[in-house]
Amino acid sequence: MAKVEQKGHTLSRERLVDFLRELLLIRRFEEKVEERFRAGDLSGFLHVSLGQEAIAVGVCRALDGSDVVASTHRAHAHALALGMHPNELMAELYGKVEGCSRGYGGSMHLYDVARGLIGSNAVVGGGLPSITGSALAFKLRGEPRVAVAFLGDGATNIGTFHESLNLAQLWGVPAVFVCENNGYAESTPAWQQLPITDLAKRAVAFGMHSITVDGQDVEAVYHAAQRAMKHARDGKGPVFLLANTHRLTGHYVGDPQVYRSREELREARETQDPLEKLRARLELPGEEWDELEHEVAVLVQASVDFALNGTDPRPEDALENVYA
Amino acid sequence: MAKVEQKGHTLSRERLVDFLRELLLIRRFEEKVEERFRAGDLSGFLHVSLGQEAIAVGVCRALDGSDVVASTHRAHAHALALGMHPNELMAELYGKVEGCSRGYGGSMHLYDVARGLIGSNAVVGGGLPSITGSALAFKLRGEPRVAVAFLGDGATNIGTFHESLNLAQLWGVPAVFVCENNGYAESTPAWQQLPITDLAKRAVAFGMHSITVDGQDVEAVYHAAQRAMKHARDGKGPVFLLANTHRLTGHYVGDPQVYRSREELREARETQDPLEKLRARLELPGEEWDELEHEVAVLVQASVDFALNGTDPRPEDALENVYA
Amino acid sequence: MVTMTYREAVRDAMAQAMRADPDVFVMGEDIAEMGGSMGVTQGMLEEFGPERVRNTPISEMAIVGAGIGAAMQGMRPIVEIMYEDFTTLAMEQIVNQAAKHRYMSGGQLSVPLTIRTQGGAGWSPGAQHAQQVEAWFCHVPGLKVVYPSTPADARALLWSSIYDDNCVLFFEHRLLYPLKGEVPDELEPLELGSARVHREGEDVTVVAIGRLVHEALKAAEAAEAEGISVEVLDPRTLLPLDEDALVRSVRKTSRCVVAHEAVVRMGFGAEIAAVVQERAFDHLDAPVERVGAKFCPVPFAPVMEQWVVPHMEDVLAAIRRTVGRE
Amino acid sequence: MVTMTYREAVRDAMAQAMRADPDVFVMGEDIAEMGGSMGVTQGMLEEFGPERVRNTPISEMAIVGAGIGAAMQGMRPIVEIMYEDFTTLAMEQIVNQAAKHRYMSGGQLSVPLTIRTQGGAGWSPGAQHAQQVEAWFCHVPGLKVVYPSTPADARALLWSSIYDDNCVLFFEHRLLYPLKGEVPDELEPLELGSARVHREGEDVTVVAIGRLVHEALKAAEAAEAEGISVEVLDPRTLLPLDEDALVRSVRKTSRCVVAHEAVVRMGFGAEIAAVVQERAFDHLDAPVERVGAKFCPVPFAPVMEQWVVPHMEDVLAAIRRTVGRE
Ligand SMILES: Cc1ncc(C[n+]2csc(CCOP(=O)(O)OP(=O)(O)O)c2C)c(N)n1
Ligand SMILES: Cc1ncc(C[n+]2csc(CCOP(=O)(O)OP(=O)(O)O)c2C)c(N)n1
Ligand SMILES: [Mg+2]
Ligand SMILES: [Mg+2]
Repeated sequence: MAKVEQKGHTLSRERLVDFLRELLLIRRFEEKVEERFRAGDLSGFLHVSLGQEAIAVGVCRALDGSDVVASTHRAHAHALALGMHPNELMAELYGKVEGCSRGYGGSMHLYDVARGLIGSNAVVGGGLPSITGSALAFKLRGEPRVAVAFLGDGATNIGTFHESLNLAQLWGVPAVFVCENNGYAESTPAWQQLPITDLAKRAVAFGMHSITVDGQDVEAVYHAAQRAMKHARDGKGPVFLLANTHRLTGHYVGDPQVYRSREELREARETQDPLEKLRARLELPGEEWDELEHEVAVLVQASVDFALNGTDPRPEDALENVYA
Repeated sequence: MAKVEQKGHTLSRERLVDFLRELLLIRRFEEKVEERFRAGDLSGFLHVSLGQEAIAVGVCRALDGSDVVASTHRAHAHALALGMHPNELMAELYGKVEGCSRGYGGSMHLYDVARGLIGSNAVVGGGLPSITGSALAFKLRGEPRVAVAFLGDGATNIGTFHESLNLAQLWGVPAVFVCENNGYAESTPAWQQLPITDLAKRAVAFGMHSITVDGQDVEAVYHAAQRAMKHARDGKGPVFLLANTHRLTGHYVGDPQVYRSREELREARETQDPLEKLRARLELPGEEWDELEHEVAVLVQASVDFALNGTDPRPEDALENVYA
Repeated sequence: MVTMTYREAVRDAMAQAMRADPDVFVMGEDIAEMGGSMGVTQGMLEEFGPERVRNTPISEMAIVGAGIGAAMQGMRPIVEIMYEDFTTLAMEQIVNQAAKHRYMSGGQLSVPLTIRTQGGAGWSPGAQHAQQVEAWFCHVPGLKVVYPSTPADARALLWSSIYDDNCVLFFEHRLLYPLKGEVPDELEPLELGSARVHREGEDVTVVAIGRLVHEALKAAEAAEAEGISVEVLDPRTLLPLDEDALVRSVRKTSRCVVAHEAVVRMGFGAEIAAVVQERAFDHLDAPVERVGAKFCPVPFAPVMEQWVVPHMEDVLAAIRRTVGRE
Repeated sequence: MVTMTYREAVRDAMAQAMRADPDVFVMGEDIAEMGGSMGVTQGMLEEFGPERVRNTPISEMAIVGAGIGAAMQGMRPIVEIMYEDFTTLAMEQIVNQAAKHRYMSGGQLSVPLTIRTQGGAGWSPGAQHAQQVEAWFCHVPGLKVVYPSTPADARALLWSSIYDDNCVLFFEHRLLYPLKGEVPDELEPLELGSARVHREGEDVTVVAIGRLVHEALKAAEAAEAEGISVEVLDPRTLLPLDEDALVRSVRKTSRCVVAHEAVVRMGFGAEIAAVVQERAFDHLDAPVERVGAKFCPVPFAPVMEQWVVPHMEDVLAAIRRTVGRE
């Protein structure tokens, strides 16, 4: 059932540099979000993906243009990896009309239907049933599309997880459930919230095909995701894709992390950074890296400028979009 | 993980005759319920346990007096096997003050707290979390008690099942979840509602100990249940006890069963009757059987008389018991 | 005009939509071979096959949520929740997902999902199979709530619900299924949000929904014999609410009774009373009287159950109270 | 008297009960090391240990249901649901189980469970973290619903909720946590079902709950400057409801405004309006005015969010409208 993906070095250097650029964009974007939050620019509830970028990039690069994705409260990386422009994302965090959800959604409610993002969700597990349902629609219509849900390890404890995967398997719909297993649900470590250590066992309850992969290795994630998408697209049923990863920051921006030791965090940052891993593997010359950094920094800074220059909704716009 | 219990012939003949008497009591009681419903005596929604009696008897005989049980919509057998007097049960079905729930509950809401029955439940899966919680209370208080939930195969599809078993395992509480796997949820056969055939796999998702047993063999059920209770009582954590069985009648009393063939039903009735199996094994002389029949018939008829002579609640009693 | 039962009317709306449109399908527990626990979908499996008449596992969250997903992809699913008591299990999907995706996406997505459910007391099923919970959903912006009381309304409103681009909660009452009534030969859609005046009158307006519409009509007849002229109005769509129709009626009659089977406290009647007292304040000659179930879960024993839920007599008593005031 | 915040008051009630009674314990997501997402349970792990301050998986149904089970066995669990938006996930356990076991058992069982939750807008968390849903639970016989607005009430009412033998839904408002107030040195229990008059007045009664109590008090001051004397009444317990107190007040003032943060339609204010118009009909000089959120999900963008939920100005406008009528 559960097979750990071996690192394969089959992608071209060019492709991997492209992955690295995307990882870096997410990293710097998220750091900018932290910075802007601390500066008091941003309101609401923000969850960044530092350390988990490789899953977003590896999975989203394995998608077809017509596939759809449901994300979680930790959604920025998925949105960017799906090709959302940083401007649109940052504008949303600033509550501007130019934002991807036109200011109605916010960090936990990113939408970009044109690019397949059918909603990130602030309710843990809340988006899973709609992925089963989207995949059902694809199956009923005979469309070769896959519906993908991201979820955390904590989300495997909630009833919607069980019902959604169970139904997906029963009906053999083209869905892929990507579990970003970072070992924490907010402050709660795995041992306090999960009765098992190998989360691939969750899939056994449904007889669902599962694949386990090192979530810090973007290439491995990409290959695993490709296999998962193919399985689903070929009509072989849904897949549970388990990506083990590390959250290299707090649960939310501003989290003092009283519940984990500085050492644990430091060690993870030093040994589990997906960017550093890929950079090391590519043996990227300092110059090339600096170029990437520059390129990304420009984009990220531009997104802040774009957002700051964005349009506030009128208060009474709040009454729009309630009904179709 | 899943071990099919072998039939053991270790119980005394006397003990087995006692089991047989109980099986017969349930059988004749349930048949009487069907009869009284058809006669128009009973209102509401009735689900009888014809064919599944051995699970109720085998499990309840393995309990300690201080254990607690949550039952389902198909609850009569559990109540009787727990020692509820047929009078109290029948009076409840007739909506009388003398009923086990004083007429407030009805067939799907049987309570007998003194004997450990903390409620049967008309919501599929609805009673499971409270069994995890009852078991938690026993653990917190250091009481050597076990909390037992009955559930159907259909109930393994609902979120409460997942959450309750998961939590029970995480906290290692003394709970036993008894799955009466009769291959149907109302009209829906297993293949239309379950993505797996071996329901023991459900327990794998939680790392829960599971035992599979032939639910038509009361002695096997008894032994398996004893082991399950011991496991839980000894502090080794919860158990998923899977009893494969057959529903030898409709889902509810009056069900025309358009969804299954007469042959399937006839064959099951001929080959899967737990009473006939035990009777055959005991090679019970006709005389002894007739005696049991007589004994049980008297009890069952008396319960109807008792119920008919029972007291109707006053309408305004409806406003009692809403709050403590 | 043809005569059909409420049950047939519901079925006919679904079947006609499914014949016309491959994007419409139904799913729910035991709706296929068995035709649903209330027989509403009987015969549909035979006509439309198992892909479009889908039996589901017992997974209320997932089936509502799967409906949401399919609706997001442009289909028009109809999900049946066997008893409205079990909408409690799907509450998160209904309230946080179906009702809000359009809004949270700034208008990018729609969820044209219809959730049919049924319930009601009167046959002694006990406390977990007999509640009326329509009021909850009227508190949720983004949802529509429909509760028809006649075959004609059921058919027309269900069609309109299926073709509404929002999530519609469609409530049916178990005891109404065998009710016969005339329906137009051709299915004519009915705008969601328009009330029906079932009977005109001068002295009191009775606003009633579901089963209570029929109790109100009986009460109106009895009142007429006493010289009280009663107007009976059924909002049919509880959200959006046709406030104008009810305010117009009460401004005419100056008195109002509101009746439903759900418990009075925080029931739909509270909203009606609040709207009427606000918008017809200067016209009211008596307080709005509320009729509903007494404040307890629905008990099993038939004698208690019958006493708890309201009947014609309760509506009549309220009518008398309201005209008794000066 | 001592001064403490609303947050500390909630914590103190729990801690005192846990010190006094081994049957009281708390469970919920992230309540242990982290002290809860709102910091309410901070320090409790250290004092009471992980068996009695239990972190749970993300399983709202199971943790409410586990609370029900432990309560059935005679314990007095306190379950924290992180945001009231997530009570939707536990709705079945709350409505069909906790509220009904006592009734369905004919009085054999009790479920002395307290479910604490919090919510509210004003910090831009978006549509799934900012709803106010207290009204739903007021429609459910067998439940009690409490919503304190001050530290003193929070502490006393939480204690009484823990020791109530029924399931109590205890609502806290996120923006009230830092609010400071005087509380008695000794914890004095407060009967569930008694309203508090925060401020006496002659011209209008404002019935307000939660955060809106404070907006109402500010509005009352502003109104006073305009020569309008406002009485502010907080029911505190929404179910059971202290009808007598509010009817008494409105009979005196002849005018009533009701204010909460939830959307107006089918909100708690509908019940207040219905009760007041019924029981104070002859005293009312103007319709009961309802103040609440506008009819939409709570939007993210702060400019829209602030406009959607009601503030002091909205209460003041309603006061002016009601005295403006003759
Ligand atoms: C149903 C529900 N319960 C609780 C929360 C509060 N909450 C937000 S994120 C989170 C932890 C999620 O953990 P996990 O699924 O592992 O995702 P991660 O944050 O680690 O990416 C919790 C409990 C929620 N949003 N929804
Ligand atoms: C949550 C919920 N959904 C649907 C129903 C309607 N219903 C009652 S019994 C039943 C089938 C239960 O199947 P299973 O768990 O296998 O038990 P069995 O009837 O076979 O004993 C269903 C769907 C219900 N009672 N509760
Ligand atoms: Mg996690
Ligand atoms: Mg079954």
